[in-house]
Amino acid sequence: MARVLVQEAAFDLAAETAALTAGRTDVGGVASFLGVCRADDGLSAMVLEHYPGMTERAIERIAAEAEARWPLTGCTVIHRTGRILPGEPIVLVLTASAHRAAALDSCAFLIDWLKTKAPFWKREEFASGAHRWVEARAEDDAAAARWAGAGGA
Amino acid sequence: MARVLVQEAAFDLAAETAALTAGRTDVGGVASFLGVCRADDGLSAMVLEHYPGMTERAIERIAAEAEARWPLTGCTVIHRTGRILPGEPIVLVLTASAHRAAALDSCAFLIDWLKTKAPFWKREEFASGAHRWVEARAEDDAAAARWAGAGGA
Amino acid sequence: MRVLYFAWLRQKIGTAEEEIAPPPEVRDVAGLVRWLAQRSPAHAQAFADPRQVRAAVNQDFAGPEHPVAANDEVAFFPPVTGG
Amino acid sequence: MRVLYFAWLRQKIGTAEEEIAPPPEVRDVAGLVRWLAQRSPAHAQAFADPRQVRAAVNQDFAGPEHPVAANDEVAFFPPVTGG
Repeated sequence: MARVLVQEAAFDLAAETAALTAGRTDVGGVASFLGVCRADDGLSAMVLEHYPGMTERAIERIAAEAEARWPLTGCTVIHRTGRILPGEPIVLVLTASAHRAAALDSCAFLIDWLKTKAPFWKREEFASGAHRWVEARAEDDAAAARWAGAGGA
Repeated sequence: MARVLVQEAAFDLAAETAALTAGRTDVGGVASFLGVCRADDGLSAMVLEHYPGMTERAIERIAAEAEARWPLTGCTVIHRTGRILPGEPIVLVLTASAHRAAALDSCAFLIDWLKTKAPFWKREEFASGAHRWVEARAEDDAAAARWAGAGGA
Repeated sequence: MRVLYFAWLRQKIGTAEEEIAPPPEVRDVAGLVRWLAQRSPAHAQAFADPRQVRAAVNQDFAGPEHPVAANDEVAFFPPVTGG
Repeated sequence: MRVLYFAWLRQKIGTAEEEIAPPPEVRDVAGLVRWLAQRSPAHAQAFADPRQVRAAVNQDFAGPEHPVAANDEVAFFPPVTGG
């Protein structure tokens, strides 16, 4: 079963990666995606809001779907909330499998899904004092849609 | 320019990842693939041989191609050689970009290429004392071939 | 019925959560939106463009025709922007 | 001409490297393979199935028709298995 965390605190990439291979010799590859806060247009901070309860459930459900579609030996999703500064990590997806294609594809699947279906909302704060809610992007929906019907299982 | 290392020593995943984002705020995502030694069929160790000089040159060339095809802010490829035990890392590919698709796609491109075009040869050693050279796999060639002609730039 | 608001819906309405008792003719998400929009000018403004509003009933995404009942938890929010 | 062998070609031939001076009629990789295969029974065995052998000239992959010259570094090895 996947490890799913929604938290304000930072996470430890090396420890999370090590946990997926520790004590086992059937893991051939670990794919990961680390989402980081950019400072576009003078952004001074990103504030992430979520729907406590629903968020964790929704991520656990999609991680279970990834585990059904690909032969994963492990899967970790950590999404931060609250105030995040430019250069800081926002989200981590880790997938492990005997074979690289399963790890790489399921990692891309999960991050595409998180961008479009997980109940998080981003507010951008700027050095000027202005702030705005990030709008959903059609290209993210398209990236998520390409997984419908594809993949194994 | 990509950071390319061919070495016997282990590498530090967290430090390598941090180096791609340190001091900059234009990185939106870091994709990575960590290849790990499995213990299939009672394997006791994997011994990797390479072609010193040609290996580094070939990896630097393909990393430059990845940087031309995708808008990367950074790229790191570390491939170990020598004797590697089950559970230990063999290879690390890290790609960073403003946007996740460029990071994820270029990471998959590089590991597919390393499997089929980089001058490394693996010998498997078994607990029984037997050993055998790993044979190239047609499915790896197919995975690498799907990148021909695709991608940006 | 418990109603939750997130992101700019929360800001426009001025509360994250309210306990409501809509009349029996409010049977689905669309009906609930119409009823909520009449509660105050702030509600009206928040629900002015229904295409910008998404809903969840009992923590599952739900479309306009999804039924709502007295003990449900119903949430309204803009399209999500995580990851 | 410097010739390098890797993986099982190195093991079968019993050396990682040799300095050779093939006759002028050896002009390309295929010709060099034929000439090397006659040097010893070990060489003959290593080159017995040319489909299992890949080559590089001056550290670039090279096909059978690739020219070879006196000062080249030519390497022979099985299909690669990295990553």
